[in-house]
Amino acid sequence: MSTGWRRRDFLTVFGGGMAGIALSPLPWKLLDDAAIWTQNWSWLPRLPRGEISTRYGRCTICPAGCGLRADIVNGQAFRLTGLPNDPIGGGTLCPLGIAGHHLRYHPARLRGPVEGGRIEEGGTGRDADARSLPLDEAIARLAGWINELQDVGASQTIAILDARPGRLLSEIYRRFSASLGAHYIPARTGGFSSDVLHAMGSAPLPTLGIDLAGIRTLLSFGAPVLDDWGAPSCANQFDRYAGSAGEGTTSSAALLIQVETRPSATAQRAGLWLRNAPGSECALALGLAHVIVHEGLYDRTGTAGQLLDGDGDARPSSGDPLNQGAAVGSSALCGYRELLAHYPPEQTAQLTGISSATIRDVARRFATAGPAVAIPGQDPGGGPLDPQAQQAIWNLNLLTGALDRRRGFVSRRALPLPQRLADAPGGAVTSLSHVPDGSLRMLIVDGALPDHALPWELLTRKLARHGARLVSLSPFRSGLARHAALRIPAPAPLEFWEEVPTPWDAPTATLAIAAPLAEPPRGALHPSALLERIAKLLGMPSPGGDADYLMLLRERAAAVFLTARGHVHRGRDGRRVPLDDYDSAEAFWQELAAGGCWIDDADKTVARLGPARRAFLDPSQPTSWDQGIASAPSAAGYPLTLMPFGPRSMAGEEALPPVMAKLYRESHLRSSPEDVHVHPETARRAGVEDGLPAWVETPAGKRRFQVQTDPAVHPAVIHIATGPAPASFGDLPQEEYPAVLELLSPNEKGVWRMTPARLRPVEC
Amino acid sequence: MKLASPDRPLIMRGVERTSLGRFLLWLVPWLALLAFGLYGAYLCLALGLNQTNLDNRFAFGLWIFLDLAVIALGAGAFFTGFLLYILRREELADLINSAVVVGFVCYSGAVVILMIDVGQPLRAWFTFWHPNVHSMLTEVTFCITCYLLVLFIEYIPIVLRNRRLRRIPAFLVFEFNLHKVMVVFAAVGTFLSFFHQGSLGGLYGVLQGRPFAFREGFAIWPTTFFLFILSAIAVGPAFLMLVTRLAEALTRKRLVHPRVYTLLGRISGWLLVSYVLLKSVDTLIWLNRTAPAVGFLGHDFYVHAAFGTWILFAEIVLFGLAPALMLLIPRVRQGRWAIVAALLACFGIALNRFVMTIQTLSLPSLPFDKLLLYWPSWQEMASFLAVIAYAVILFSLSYRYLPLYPRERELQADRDPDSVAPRAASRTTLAVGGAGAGTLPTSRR
Amino acid sequence: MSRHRGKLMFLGGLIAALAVGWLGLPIVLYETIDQPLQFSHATHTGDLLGMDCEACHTFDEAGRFCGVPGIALCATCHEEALGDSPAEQHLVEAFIHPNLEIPWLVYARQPDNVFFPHAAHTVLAEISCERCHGPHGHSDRLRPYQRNRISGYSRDIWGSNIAGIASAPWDGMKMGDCSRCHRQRGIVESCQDCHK
Amino acid sequence: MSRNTTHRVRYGMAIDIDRCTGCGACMVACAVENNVSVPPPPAGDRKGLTWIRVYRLHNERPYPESRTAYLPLLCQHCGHHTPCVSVCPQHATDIDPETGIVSQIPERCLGCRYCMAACPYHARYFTWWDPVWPAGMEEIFNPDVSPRMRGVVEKCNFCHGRRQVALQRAAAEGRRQIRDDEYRPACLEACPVGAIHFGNLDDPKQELYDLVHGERAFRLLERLGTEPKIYYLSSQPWVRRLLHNGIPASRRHPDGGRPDVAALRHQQVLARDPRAEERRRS
Repeated sequence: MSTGWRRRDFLTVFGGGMAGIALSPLPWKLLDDAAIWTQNWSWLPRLPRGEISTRYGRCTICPAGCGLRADIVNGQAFRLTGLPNDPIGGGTLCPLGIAGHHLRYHPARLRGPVEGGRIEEGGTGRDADARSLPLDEAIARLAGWINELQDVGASQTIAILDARPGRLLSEIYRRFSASLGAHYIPARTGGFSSDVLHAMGSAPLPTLGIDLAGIRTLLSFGAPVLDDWGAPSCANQFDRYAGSAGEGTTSSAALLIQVETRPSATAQRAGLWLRNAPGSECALALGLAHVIVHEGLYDRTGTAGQLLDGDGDARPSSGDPLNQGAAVGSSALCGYRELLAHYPPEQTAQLTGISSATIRDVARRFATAGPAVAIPGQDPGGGPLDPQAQQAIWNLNLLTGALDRRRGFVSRRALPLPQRLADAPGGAVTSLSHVPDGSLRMLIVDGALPDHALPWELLTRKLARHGARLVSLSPFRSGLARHAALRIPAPAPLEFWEEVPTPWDAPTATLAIAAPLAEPPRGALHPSALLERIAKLLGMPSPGGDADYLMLLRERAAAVFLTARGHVHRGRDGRRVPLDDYDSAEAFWQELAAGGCWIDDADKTVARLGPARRAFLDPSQPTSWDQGIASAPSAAGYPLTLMPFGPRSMAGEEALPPVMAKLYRESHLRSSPEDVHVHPETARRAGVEDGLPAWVETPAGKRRFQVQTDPAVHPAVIHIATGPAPASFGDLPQEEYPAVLELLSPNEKGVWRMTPARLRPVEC
Repeated sequence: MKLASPDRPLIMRGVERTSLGRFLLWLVPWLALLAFGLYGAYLCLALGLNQTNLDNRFAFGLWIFLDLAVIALGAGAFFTGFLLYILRREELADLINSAVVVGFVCYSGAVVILMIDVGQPLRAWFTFWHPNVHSMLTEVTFCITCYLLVLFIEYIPIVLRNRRLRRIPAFLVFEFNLHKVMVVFAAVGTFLSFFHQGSLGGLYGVLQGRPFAFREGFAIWPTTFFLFILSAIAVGPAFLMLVTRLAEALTRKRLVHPRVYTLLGRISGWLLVSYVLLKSVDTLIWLNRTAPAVGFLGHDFYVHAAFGTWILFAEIVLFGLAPALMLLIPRVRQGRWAIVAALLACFGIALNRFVMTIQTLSLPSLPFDKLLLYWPSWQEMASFLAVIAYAVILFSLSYRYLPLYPRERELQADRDPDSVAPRAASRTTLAVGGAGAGTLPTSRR
Repeated sequence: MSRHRGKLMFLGGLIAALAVGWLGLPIVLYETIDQPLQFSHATHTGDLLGMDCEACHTFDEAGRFCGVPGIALCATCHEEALGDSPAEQHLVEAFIHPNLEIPWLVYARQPDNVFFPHAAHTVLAEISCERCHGPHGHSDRLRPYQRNRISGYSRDIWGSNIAGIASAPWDGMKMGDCSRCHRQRGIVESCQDCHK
Repeated sequence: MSRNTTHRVRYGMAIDIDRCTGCGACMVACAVENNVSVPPPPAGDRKGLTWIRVYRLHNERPYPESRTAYLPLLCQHCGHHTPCVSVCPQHATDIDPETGIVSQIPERCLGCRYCMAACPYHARYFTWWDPVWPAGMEEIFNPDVSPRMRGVVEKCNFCHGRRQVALQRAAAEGRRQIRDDEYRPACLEACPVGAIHFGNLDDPKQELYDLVHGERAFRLLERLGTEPKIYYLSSQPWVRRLLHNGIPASRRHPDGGRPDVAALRHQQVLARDPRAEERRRS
């Protein structure tokens, strides 16, 4: 073209081009692809693809050990559900268990040993301030520290705190500490404190269980019977056997009487809720006993009758296990009668804030509408009841003959030990309160998620003022691990072979095995293996009898198999199979490893509780009984009582699966540890407002909380959940949530249910 | 003689404009606001709507409320077009151009805000691809998009009438041809606008699950459909009056003939009266029949202190009946109080949109729920302020460089005969009249 | 010449654009990736071995189609090389001995939000594999995988023809293709039938 | 269009408020099952993602009259005038004619949230944040539920993924229908007290049928006419009074005794049981 390109030419070509493009698939195809692109953002996670299989196992996040079914994709569990008819879980899991497989991805999860960064040294307890170190080095470090103390003959300044006593691992801890000369301290389990039981009986008690099947009245002093997510608590048993008797529902014959200051879910749903004045459980129990004794409603044919009717002059037959105690009993019995004389219903009503008519009614109902059982509170956040209150509650059971019978407190046989451990049993058990203050220079804290909250002050009291070292075996860097100088993470729940020993309240022995559902991270080490290696380094005998943990578990299963008692709840279908039907220990083990649960036959031997039956005859410290009110150590200027609370296995500062945020942050279903619950009137008087921040001050310190008013809260009390707050899926939040545990000052008996406190508005 | 601004060649011949420096100075704060708002909008787009204080309960907030309000106020554009082109009220040719620009900034601003408001703006066009014809929002989307296109087309000839652009013959031809079909666009625009104003009302009126907003209606349209149309066309002229008055005040010039205001006031007044009447009837039916039928007693909606009956009174009487009556009284209409009346009316329509959007969502629908309140985040407010800034900037630019008020020169000449030669005035008027907003018989000499 | 100049210009633009749209687009839009291993379906399903599709492409106990089998299944026969083909050699050395899964590029892979129950189609509706997958099961070699650079999908989803005009029943696996067949068979449709 | 539907069902639920302990297992099970993300801490309960949310009901009285109950609230799968489905501009939400399940297709959703404004139950949730998961966690996603992106609405779909899997299993066994026990939503499966019942509302053979036709059953905001398919069961008078048909919070205690309230309440009784008037007269 000689003339060259003109503007018109460009336009023409462009026009043709446009027409051509319009006639080609280009615009539509690009539009379609762009549409698809906007529907598949590249940052969306991709779903796993692969074969899906099913495995049965046990949840080991809390000591309950509910049976679970895991749906697996590419070798990883993606869904956990309960096993039908499971004797523990009853067919479902709690929220923690449902999301248990997420714990592996918790932002506070440790993937290997870490040292330093602890709070005492100005650190934050987070990995950022800490130094990770190879596993071998961490083990050598720990062995070195133990060796130092051994060398100066200070082995007794070492202690191991077992978060979940009763496991085979606990046996290993005991044997390890015995050969080292260190303390073995079990954490508290539910029900009556072992200290109390120990104090009441001259000889060691057999293991106690509660048989709730078919009972008609359950008198609970603050036990979370209906709202504890844990299966082994009374909750499931009571619910299953007796049916929930919530108000307004067509209740079954069973009645739950809840004595509790806090408007807990159990209190709100109980057939009868007695809201007692804070700390008046002991007085109430004595007041009820007063009515029962006064009106002669006690069990006249049983022990109480023998003792009370005989006025101490019981005619003991030679075969009666009480024989020995009767002589001592007579004087003490007078003491008990005298004690009760101080608690007529009118007097008790003043102390407890419950009307005398109600006290009479409840006492009569308890004594006559049997089988009836009274159980002590075990709020996992609030800690145990005062020992004397426990004793008074124990006595109620004694009065109505709820001991040593079906539908009451029973003794149960212990789980057999593997042969190699049975030959040389573990060493002594020390209660935390018996460890001298300021004596510990090294505390090794077991890695299991604790069942109950533990105020940090309770431990610091026991630690030496200078140079005390805390070693955490927790798989997480939260909780007590924040104070640890060295953290050697154990595998997280569902990552290792673990056993589910008998729950504290089970009427018979049980055993279940949790098979791992995922591989632990490379840097995690099971405590049994850790102790084994340290023992080797220190030249000590092997605490596990030269067997690894899995082998020990198999041997325990074999030992159970040898008893030839009981039956197995099969995991996959919930059927009951007699133990005799298994032809080998291996077949039995396979069944257990597939979610099975062995349940012992009931122990038909009676009267095994023997010496403990005399407990009420022997009020150990008569002077303090006069009070009947376990008041908070009074302090001027602190008009309110702070009562912490928490759900079991979720009390404390351990890890919750982030998805639990649905229950805390994204709804107000569960109390956040950032909230303080008060009566609207209390809030008004303190000058604080619903939904706004306020200071909670105790003699131990002060922290900021969000006020939540609730007309059901006792006006003299403020409640704060001890529990952990769920983390986010991302990093841990920069600010630590306000842990009420650091505001608590446990008394000399190790009780922290009540702390004097006051509420102050936050100045703008 | 004033110094010629450097941009003098762009400014219409024969009109007086402030110096470029002062003009830029005027723009600076608005540009700053725009930049700030764009940053807020960027945050919302890049980080997501978590930047807002909207939540699951307040799914709609400040943006939707202001969108509805702005679109109602922008109704002046189509309604003026309708009066001028269809009903032949030629006086309105005085401000049809400015009405188009006002409409354009209102609608385009609203659409931009909507694009920030939706969670997946890149998928917004799916409505055209997979429309659910039963949804009021589909109707709104279609109508607003199409009407924005119409406004854009109506805006083009105004832009092309810029002094500089007119020199390009092709543009002149294009503009001329465009103008011949402008009536069609005005008719289409009117139709579309009636529909989407109505659909915006229907948006809430159809919400069966929200007894506070739900209204019975005719055929598929709830009464709010018609009330929204009526209120929008009633207030559109009032808003135009306000904008023009404001422009006159800022430029210290007379831009339209005073009788235009009288006309606007009269239209607005009559429409407002009928709106208030119908709204009252509708409210009575709703309180006594519609709401109780679904289990809610009328005054249950007004038990919360934040939204007591005062809001009903304010909406209907204070900001409805009062301005309507004021505009109906000729003496008031022609005096200074007309501005107050227009302001009240505009505020009234905004309050109505606020009640329909925010109050509806605030009130609990579940029996155990509480009243919830919401306060917009700075990102939300900033994004909206950006739209205000954009509107001011676009209007200012249009005023400076485009013949927004075709009679400006003439009116100026009337007042100040020395400044502009009569010959020039008549020539440009002819030019404007020939290719401008309709034939202007009144301006021909 | 100059009389037709305009028309020619227009035609030139038109043809160029058509070429871009019809021929150029597929080249630019798709990237071609070779399969990690050459596999001959024909060898396995042919006369010599005569294996069924189901021999390797199985359903699990929940009725879920398992897709392309894992390396373990290959290893049941190919623990050591059976023949002397280089592909088999590669299979044994690169995947079976180190026990690595083969990163196959699946031609028919649907996005994550699609739930496609094979069983409903093959068992209940008795549709043959070929209806959707074509004669893939008799192919002698694996053609290269073509990935859409914008959407990230396999080219098979849209179909081999850039205009989306199906040349065979199995050409194209977009939602429209599913729906067309469903409509022909009178299946009532809801989003949730196929979307998860 | 001919409908080759072999099995038309109307899935629904009955939730026993008197049994619910407020443990929250349903909420967690739902989130795990449906790959629901956890928004970062600023989210709170107003920007959360709880396809099923347990609300605490309180009679607002001090001890000893204080009473608490828990109300699990999920998408009510309205069967008539479904408020959300009718307003969605682009069919991103849909009611399945075969099952009555109201679904949400996040890939189609543009995030306009009109459906949320329309829903009187606040059972629809917007993903305000990009879903964040720690590295590797997508390996344990439920493969049967696609994750959602930021900026869309999501909600309960009766664990529809489980139905698909059940149908798939049935298909593999040559069945076109699923048995009643093959498809159960995750919340039901997780409930430790069996408060949640699920099934076909139209099947008189199922336990659910008796429950929803029993004395204790009612629905939330029933008078809105949206025919929700979730029924609630309670015998507790205060719960029934509180929840029964949309008496707003201000009227929780009908102590005020305004005549119009009484009239409305009477109307509501009639609406539920037209023969109540007869019985009262006789």
